[in-house]
Amino acid sequence: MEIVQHKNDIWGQEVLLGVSWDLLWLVVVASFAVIIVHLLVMALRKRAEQPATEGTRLNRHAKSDRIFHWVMAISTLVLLFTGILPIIGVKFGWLTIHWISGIVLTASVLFHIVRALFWQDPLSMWVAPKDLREPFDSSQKPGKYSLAQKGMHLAMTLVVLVVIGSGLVMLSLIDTPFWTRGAWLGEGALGWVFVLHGLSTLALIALSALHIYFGVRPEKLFYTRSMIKGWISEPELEAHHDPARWMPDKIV
Amino acid sequence: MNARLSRRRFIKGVIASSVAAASTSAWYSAAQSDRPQGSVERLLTINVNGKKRRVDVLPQETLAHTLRYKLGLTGTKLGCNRGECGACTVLVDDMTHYSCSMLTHSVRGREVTTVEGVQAPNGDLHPVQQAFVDELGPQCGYCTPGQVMAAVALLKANPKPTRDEARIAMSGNLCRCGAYDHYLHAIMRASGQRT
Amino acid sequence: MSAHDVMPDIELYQPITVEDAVALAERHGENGWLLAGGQDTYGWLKDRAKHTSAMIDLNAIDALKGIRELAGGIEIGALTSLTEIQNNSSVVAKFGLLAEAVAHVASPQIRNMGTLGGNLVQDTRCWYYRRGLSCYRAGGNTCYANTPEGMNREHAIFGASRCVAVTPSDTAPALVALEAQMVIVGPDGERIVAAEDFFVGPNVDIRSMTTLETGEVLTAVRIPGKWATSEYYFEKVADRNVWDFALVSVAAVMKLNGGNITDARFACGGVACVPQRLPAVERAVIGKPRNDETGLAAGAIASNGAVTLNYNHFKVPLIENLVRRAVRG
Amino acid sequence: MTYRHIGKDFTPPDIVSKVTGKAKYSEDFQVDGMVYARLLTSPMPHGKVKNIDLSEALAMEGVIGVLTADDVPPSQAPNPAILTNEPVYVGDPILAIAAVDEKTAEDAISKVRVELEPLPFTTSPTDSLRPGGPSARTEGNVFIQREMSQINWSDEDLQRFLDGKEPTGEAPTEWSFGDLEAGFDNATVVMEESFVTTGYAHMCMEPRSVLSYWQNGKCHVYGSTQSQSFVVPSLAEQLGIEQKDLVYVSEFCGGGFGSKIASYPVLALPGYFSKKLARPVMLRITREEEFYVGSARVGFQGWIKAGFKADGTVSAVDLYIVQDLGSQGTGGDASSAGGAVSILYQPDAMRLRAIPVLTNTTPRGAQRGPGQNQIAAIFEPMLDKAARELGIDPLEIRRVNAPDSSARINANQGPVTSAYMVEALDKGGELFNWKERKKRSGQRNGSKVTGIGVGQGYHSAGESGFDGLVRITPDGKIHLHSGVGNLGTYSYVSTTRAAAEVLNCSWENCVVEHGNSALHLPWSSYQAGSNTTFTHTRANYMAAQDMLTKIKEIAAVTLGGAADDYDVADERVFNTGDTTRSMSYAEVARRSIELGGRYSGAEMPDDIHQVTQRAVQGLAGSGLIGVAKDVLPVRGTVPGLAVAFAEIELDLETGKHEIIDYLAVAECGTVVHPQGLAGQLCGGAVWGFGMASLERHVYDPQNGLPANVGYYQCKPPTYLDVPREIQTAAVDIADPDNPMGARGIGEPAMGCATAAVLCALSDALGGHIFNRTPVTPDMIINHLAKQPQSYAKLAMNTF
Repeated sequence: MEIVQHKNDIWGQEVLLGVSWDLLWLVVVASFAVIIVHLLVMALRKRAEQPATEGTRLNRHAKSDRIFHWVMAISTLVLLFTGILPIIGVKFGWLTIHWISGIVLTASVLFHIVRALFWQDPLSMWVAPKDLREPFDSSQKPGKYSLAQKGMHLAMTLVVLVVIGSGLVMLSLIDTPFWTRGAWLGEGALGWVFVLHGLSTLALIALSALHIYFGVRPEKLFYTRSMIKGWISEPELEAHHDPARWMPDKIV
Repeated sequence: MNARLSRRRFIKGVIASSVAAASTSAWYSAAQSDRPQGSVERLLTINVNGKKRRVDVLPQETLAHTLRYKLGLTGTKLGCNRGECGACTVLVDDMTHYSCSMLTHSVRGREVTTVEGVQAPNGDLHPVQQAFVDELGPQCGYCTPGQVMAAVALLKANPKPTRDEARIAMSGNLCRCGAYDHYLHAIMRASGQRT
Repeated sequence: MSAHDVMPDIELYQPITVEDAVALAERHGENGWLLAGGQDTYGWLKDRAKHTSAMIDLNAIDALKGIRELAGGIEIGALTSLTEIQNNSSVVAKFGLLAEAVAHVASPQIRNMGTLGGNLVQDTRCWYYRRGLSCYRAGGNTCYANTPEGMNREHAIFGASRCVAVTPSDTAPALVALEAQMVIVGPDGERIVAAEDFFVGPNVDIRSMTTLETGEVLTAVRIPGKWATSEYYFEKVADRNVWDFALVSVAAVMKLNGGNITDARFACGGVACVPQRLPAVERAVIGKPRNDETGLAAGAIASNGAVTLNYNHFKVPLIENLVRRAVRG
Repeated sequence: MTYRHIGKDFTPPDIVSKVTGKAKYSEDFQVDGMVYARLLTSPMPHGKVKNIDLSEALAMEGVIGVLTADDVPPSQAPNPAILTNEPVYVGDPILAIAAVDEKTAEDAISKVRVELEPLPFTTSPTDSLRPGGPSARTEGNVFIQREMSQINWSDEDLQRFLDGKEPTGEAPTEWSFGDLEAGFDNATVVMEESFVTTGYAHMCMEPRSVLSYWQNGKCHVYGSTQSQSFVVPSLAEQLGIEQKDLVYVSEFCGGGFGSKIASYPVLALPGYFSKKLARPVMLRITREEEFYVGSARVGFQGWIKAGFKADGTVSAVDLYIVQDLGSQGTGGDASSAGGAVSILYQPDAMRLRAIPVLTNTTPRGAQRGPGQNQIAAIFEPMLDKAARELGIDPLEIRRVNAPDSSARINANQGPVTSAYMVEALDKGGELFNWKERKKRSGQRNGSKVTGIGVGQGYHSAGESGFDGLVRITPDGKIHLHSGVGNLGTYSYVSTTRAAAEVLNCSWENCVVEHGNSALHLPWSSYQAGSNTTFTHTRANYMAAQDMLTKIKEIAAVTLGGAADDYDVADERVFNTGDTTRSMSYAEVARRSIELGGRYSGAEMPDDIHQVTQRAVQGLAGSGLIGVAKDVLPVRGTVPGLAVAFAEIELDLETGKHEIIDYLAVAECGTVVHPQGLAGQLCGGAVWGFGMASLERHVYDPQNGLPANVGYYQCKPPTYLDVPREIQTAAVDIADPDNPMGARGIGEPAMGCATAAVLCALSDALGGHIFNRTPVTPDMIINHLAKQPQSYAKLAMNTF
């Protein structure tokens, strides 16, 4: 299976065209495989008791963060669907929705970066060396974010930055109401941009699939609730986090 | 292959026993892979200038090719091989066609007439040809066979065309020398409207 | 990029029924190529700018040929030659717009060989695309025509989306104006699509100019009686009067009552990837007399929304003038 | 003077084969063992071949061999190479592959991997002239005095030129006469205009396919050229062989128009290939390849300043031309343009400056009226603009400037053999009913407006010093050996009628030998430059005079008396005092073989060309030989002149025009072949219409790709783009320097048409001139909509 596709440039010389979309099926299959394996493993394991949702409600995600998360999530999903559906043969006027969603995502990500860096605690999301012991040491509980969450965030960050970066280059090469398309990029470089956009898209598909899967798993559903409603219960905190490392405010 | 698709249903007409025919020619030679199931038979009988001719024809072969390189009828010229000049014009069932832009396999059962086929059996020029001579129609002559064929078709369909009708009927034939006027004079002459 | 001129090896199938054609088309999928009059096909294949391993020649299917009367309207088999349409008394009497549009196609020989279906589904004439370059429409990732110094006199002023190619068909605008319906047969049976929806722009599908899917055959065009014997106007402006594609063409039908236009449909060729409907013009002329004054007013709004490229801004006054003439009659 | 053959129509011997399809053009020949070659052409406008990987291609079944640039002699820039490792335009041939059939050859071509390193390129002369601008060839960007060199202007020079101000940039070609300053001082009206003419492709109907094979040490070439004998030396040189070892057949030529005058690179390619493979090689040229290798007109970007006195006479012309030579060209067009201006308008003073610049576009060469017709398209509408300002009728301003037999031409202000332009203008004015028609100028009919135009064309139309060869065989047949090519004008035969005239013989008894060097053909001029009619009526006249003298001598020797006592009639020579003492031509031929020496061709004059010498050697002993070099005097330039009148209707809403009426009047001395002349006037007109408003040469400047490689994009005129009927006439006054009174006409017949249509368009637009060719509907629409034009200032590369 090819990873990239080639084409002839205007002078018949071979240049990169983009990723091979055969990879799309590979990614879909691989993501499902991971999920199925995980499902099987979890089904075989003894089901841990779910902590109670009653009790004091503790604030996990501020309203503004939740809004940003869902704006990013929706725009990413819209981007994925508008980007992928035409490739698999569903024809509709996707491009305008795609680039507008792209701008929304870009703006949200920029806002999130600035906010997280200057107004929030960026280290709470940073993978520290000691976090790596987490999966092997059941006594060690994470602070606000588990290693899995931090890892997912880090991977998402990288992939989204690449997809946004390459997407912005591509955006400059199409007509919008705000500018007419540029022609500043050679065909060889353009191929690389398409490859990056394609690869990051594929990674994003995989990450999104896993993210959604874990978001709806019974034992993690409370995180999803917290991303919707903002709170977790005190028992949930105690079961999954180390209050010494992260003690959220109570909701009054 | 779909069971419904028997070859008999595909192909109109009957294909007779195989007879080897000269099959090497300019653009394509005979050594081709065998016909896949359902595809057309290579050996074809076509009716050219009133004669039945058996030829080995590749699926993608154009009529101009068959005429020029397999039947030796080089009066049919290739000016562009893209249907943009008319030098290859022949008649198929009395209608003008660009022989460069049709498959030989599409003339099965139809009558093809080329410039070699319009003279009288005794060798007399066709009235159109004679008029082309009398009016000094051709200059370089390369487009002439196509022009002759378009004019012959026109006069068959419309024995007394007006000059405007003739212009339109002839308009699918380019002449780079710009002999249009002389060709039109000739059509008027051949139709008895000019002396 | 040498100047190829000889078709490579291709298999040829000559089915005699639509079902067989559809089955073959489905079987060969992307590698199959439906062949009607071939006047667009052979150039692509000789240039080796497009490839196919199997040509499915539809010319032996009698069911695809001929012109039939429908209640008030007509049905034209997709494989009917343009010449036959041009000379058909029913078409001339009822749908003069189509007869006139057909008469402006290419050259007499091409009209003898070319079919209505082929004229409708022919590919665009963007010269970059025709050179076999890997542009968006050919599956690439760029457009060579819409570049700072691209030579794009013949390209779109409406509806461009990355690709700026225009429809080359003369009959398509006429059929859109006449509210024709396209009969399409595919592996899943028949579907009927309005002419207007049959053509798609690059925003929806940058690779194909129609909604035809692999394995589907356009079998017929039905023209309803709605616009039969209506007043009409067709004009094609091209550099040459033979063998040329419209810089801009206009196809219009109008119904008049007591000197006023009561209903109208306008479609233009050469300005967008699809035949460009002009709804604002249609609204503007309804209720007005068919004269130059109405034409001038309608023409003035015909170019609303046009986005021009380096070399094609002449199409703006040209479409305005043609709409004015169409209304004026 | 009344003639027996001159001025009469006849049936050319080849025409029946043209209407029956029996005429064999180069690609119609087939020989045993023939293999088929196809070209691999450059995908980029300028590059260097770094590596060619043929392994996959040569391994294919049916592939016979390959010919690369290393197998053929290199060319001297900027001459095009047969094959090259440094392609200089998209389409430049890099290599050829031969196979058992074309499909296999093409399949193999697509398997060849050519690694090319891109080099700087340009599609615009002014782009190349800017400081640091790209050069089309590594050897330089201009071709001056047969050498490549480099010229770049300063930014200021370039800007002045682009702004339409008097150019200051270096222009290596310069000539002048008269006092330019005084000329402009004397002018009532001074016009200053920038202009552009597009150089577009010849696109002859017959692509230049070639067949070659070697037999008994001789190379046989079946090609397509305008000339026949004239091709032999250049082709032999290209093939690196002696002329005697070349058999060249070009019995028919499917159009040349200047692009097939002498040998050209692909004509020699199959010769080399066939030698390498030891098999006959057919190289079929496709339409797209014909666009590439088939030549195009030289394009002009220029500036012109002209002064007109109150009566309309031209007092001074200052002409400056940047020439687009494409990737190859000689650049004679500019000087020819200057020459045309100098004769047609007889200015008191004139200066021409020019610079020939190479671009990475198709090679350029002569095209019907090279230079003269470009400038006709520019100067004539400008003349109308001046006439408008001066309040003079367009026909009148041409009359007051019109050249007569005392006219002067070119930088040296040399004489002409004769000229009757006033007579041509008056004849045309009368036939066209100019005065009445002119009243319709500007008349509106709905959205259409009428325009009336008159245009003039000029080309030098005659050479001298070539050979004639006639022969009478013992069967009484008069063989007229014509080394003239069969390019569609029928001049190969019509000029031989001068010999039939001298020999006072019936046409039915004449046999024209032509089209194959093996038929013993004399040395001929090139069949171009409208020169054949003048040149070869002279040469044939001379050969026939030689023969006539010999006939009389033989009669005197045989029947007694002096040669002067004899005359000829009805293919007999007879004693004028005693008509019973006579011999038939057949008897004379038999007697000549007995007599031998110069009668039978055993001896021949010293001054004839080696091609003719070989022809005579080949014919020696077969009959009576008449052979001579044309040494008749020529007192000056031989002018071919033409005037055209056009009435058009321009649709102001679509920008399209229709030519309602068109009349061309030839001023070419005595009419030799009326139908042939009408053919040239009509054909020239069609070319003129194409140049005026249709034909184009479009390149994407960003990547050097041509947009119009086929007919539908090149847009030559069709039946429906020309008037319903064309009228022709001729002044028909004999030129004193031709024994038949004839001069040539082919090229002026085009220039006058271009000019007439452009003048009519300008007239319809109330005097607006575009100063460019072609003028297309989009330009007219933009002008009428008061929109800017889409092309940049002086941009040549437009649609």
